[in-house]
Amino acid sequence: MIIRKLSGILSNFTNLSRVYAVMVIIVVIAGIASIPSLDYQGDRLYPKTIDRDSPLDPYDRGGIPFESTVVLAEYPENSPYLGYITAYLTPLSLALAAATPHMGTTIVAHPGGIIDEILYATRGLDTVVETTILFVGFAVAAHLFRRREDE
Amino acid sequence: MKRHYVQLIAIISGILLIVLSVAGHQDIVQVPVAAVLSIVLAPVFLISVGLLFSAEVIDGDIPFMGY
Amino acid sequence: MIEYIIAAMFAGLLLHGIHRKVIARIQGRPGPPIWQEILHTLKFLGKESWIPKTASQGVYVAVVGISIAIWTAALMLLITQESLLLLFALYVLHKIVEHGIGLASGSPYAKFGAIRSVVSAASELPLLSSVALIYLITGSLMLRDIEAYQAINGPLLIVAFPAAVALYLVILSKIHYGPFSIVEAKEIVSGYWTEHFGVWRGLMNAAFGLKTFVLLYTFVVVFIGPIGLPLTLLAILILMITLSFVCAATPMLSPYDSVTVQTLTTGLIAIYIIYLGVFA
Amino acid sequence: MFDLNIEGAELFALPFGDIVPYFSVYSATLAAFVLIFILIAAFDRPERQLNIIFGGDAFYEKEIKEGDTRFSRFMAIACGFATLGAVLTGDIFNFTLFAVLVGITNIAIVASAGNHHVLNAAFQYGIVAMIATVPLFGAAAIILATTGTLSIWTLAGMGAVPLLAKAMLILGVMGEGIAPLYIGKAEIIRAQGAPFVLMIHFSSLLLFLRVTEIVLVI
Repeated sequence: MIIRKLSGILSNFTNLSRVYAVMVIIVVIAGIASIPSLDYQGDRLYPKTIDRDSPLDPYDRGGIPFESTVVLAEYPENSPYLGYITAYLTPLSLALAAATPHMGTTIVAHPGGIIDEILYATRGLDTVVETTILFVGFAVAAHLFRRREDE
Repeated sequence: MKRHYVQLIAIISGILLIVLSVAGHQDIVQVPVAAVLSIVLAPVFLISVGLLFSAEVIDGDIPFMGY
Repeated sequence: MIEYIIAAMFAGLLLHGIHRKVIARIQGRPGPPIWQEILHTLKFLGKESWIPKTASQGVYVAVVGISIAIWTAALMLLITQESLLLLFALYVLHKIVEHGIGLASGSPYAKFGAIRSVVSAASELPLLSSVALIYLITGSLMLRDIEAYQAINGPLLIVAFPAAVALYLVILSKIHYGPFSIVEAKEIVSGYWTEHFGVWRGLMNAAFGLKTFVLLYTFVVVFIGPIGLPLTLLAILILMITLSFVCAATPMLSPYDSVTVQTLTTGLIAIYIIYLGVFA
Repeated sequence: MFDLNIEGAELFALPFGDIVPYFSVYSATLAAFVLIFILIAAFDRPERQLNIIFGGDAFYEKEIKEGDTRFSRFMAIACGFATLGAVLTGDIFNFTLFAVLVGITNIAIVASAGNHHVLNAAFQYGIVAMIATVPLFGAAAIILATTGTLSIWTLAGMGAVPLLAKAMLILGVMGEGIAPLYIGKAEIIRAQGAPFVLMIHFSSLLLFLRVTEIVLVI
């Protein structure tokens, strides 16, 4: 009987990932068939133009340092300092940026460089959760390692 | 747990439940508010009444741990 | 409010009693009197009670309170005519009560009941598809809107027949002695509530009576519509008797088969919903 | 404020930049339950599991190491807070992150179990949870690409989200919580320590309830 057979497969947990993979494959195949009906809406959230000549190359969102710049957010009323953080450079990083066009990442990474506003200011909760996931991962690994030492 | 303590909880939550019910019907308290409060109070009331019932058997304190 | 809670509890326990009586009559036994479950509950309330030493005290007591709170909340939802989705959520949270009862005591029998209850986690899925279908048809999940819809367009039972079947299956899987009640099968003593005795058992009994009443009431309100209290109660009684017939006539399925049956039903209804959403 | 006829009235919203967690009647009820269970996991002592030796009338009590309990308790509380976040958040990407956090803490709860069978099941579960991140984040990406936003507030009632994204979101949560793929979870629950292993199933059910709401709303 088909029910008996199905429950036989489902009741063995070594088949778990296989069963799940089959479900993912079904959805993905159906999804690929439906892709032509989807249209891309890139204009709403966090648009970005990349200026390849800027010394802050991939991170440059434009704007004048110590002034503000135009950054789009879903709820601008919740982020009153929108645009100020991205345009923030200390005098040292300003000098670095003016001196060389090859230090983009370095300038961004050092204190007083650009903070990616979209990630840290308007979507701060995301970064908190992401780091928490990492920490939990480390905690589990550490616990398992120490447990082996105990025995 | 002392018996008069349970008795007190039962009486207070019982009275509160009845008051809430009356107030809900008379529109003194809004019905959703009365409903939420009764949801919180109902288990307290029922468990304490149940414990009182069972305390009759062994009169005195209500034992909470055993074997 | 409290008067509704108490009345619904007694009504539900009476329904349990009728359930047992009908099953017994179908199987050619005299059966217990229909108020047996009420007497049962009152008797349990008067028994000496404590908490087993191996138990996790907090969970052991809290699940009793939570099960009462969940079904009181469900009753209140019906009274205030709130969202059907929330009722679905409470129903799913009832699963937690089952696990909680089973896992709290440390007894292997109760633990088996709890594991079976996890295994049958799929039994909520038909309810999910039923809720989705109702939303697709009425465009709202608030009970008041569903009633208004039925006042204009007639009972949902006809339009949303698969949803009704799904909810019927859900109620069937929660009723005692049914084909899907693997969590309290007799080979694991009393299943998940083996170790809850005395007051705890009595109160769980009362909460489950409330649960039966609320589920049946929901079925009538959602699929037949507002027909007045006496007729609603009659409909509930008829529904309960049909359930008893099913329970009396079917054997209990083996745990995994019962889950497969429920999952397949859900799958069929989901396909119907997708068909309805895409092509109609 | 969005007032859809799905989950009851809006009660309260908490603006965190672009992520706006909100309490409706529905999510507030779920959040209250999560809080109760976090309290239970934080303060309750674990059960002491009894093993019966079948064929005789002997039974023995399994011993629990203090250190293992501490780790499980910590992870159960973390799992509770992750669930709370997933229940309350008003942003799809944020929700997927919380779902992943729930998945990883679930494995962490049973990581200290000594039973081979339980650990094998947890291993399988971990693999599925890893695969599940693909449809989960894929759904968020598709939603952002096709609608230009991730906020549930903006998406609510628009009906702009394609069916594919919804299906992938449900599939992803199914993988993280293993809600209907019952067997993995059931074997994991054989591990001892009532309030902690209870949290595993609790979190996955709540994730499932929440994703139901999201899929109906957007």
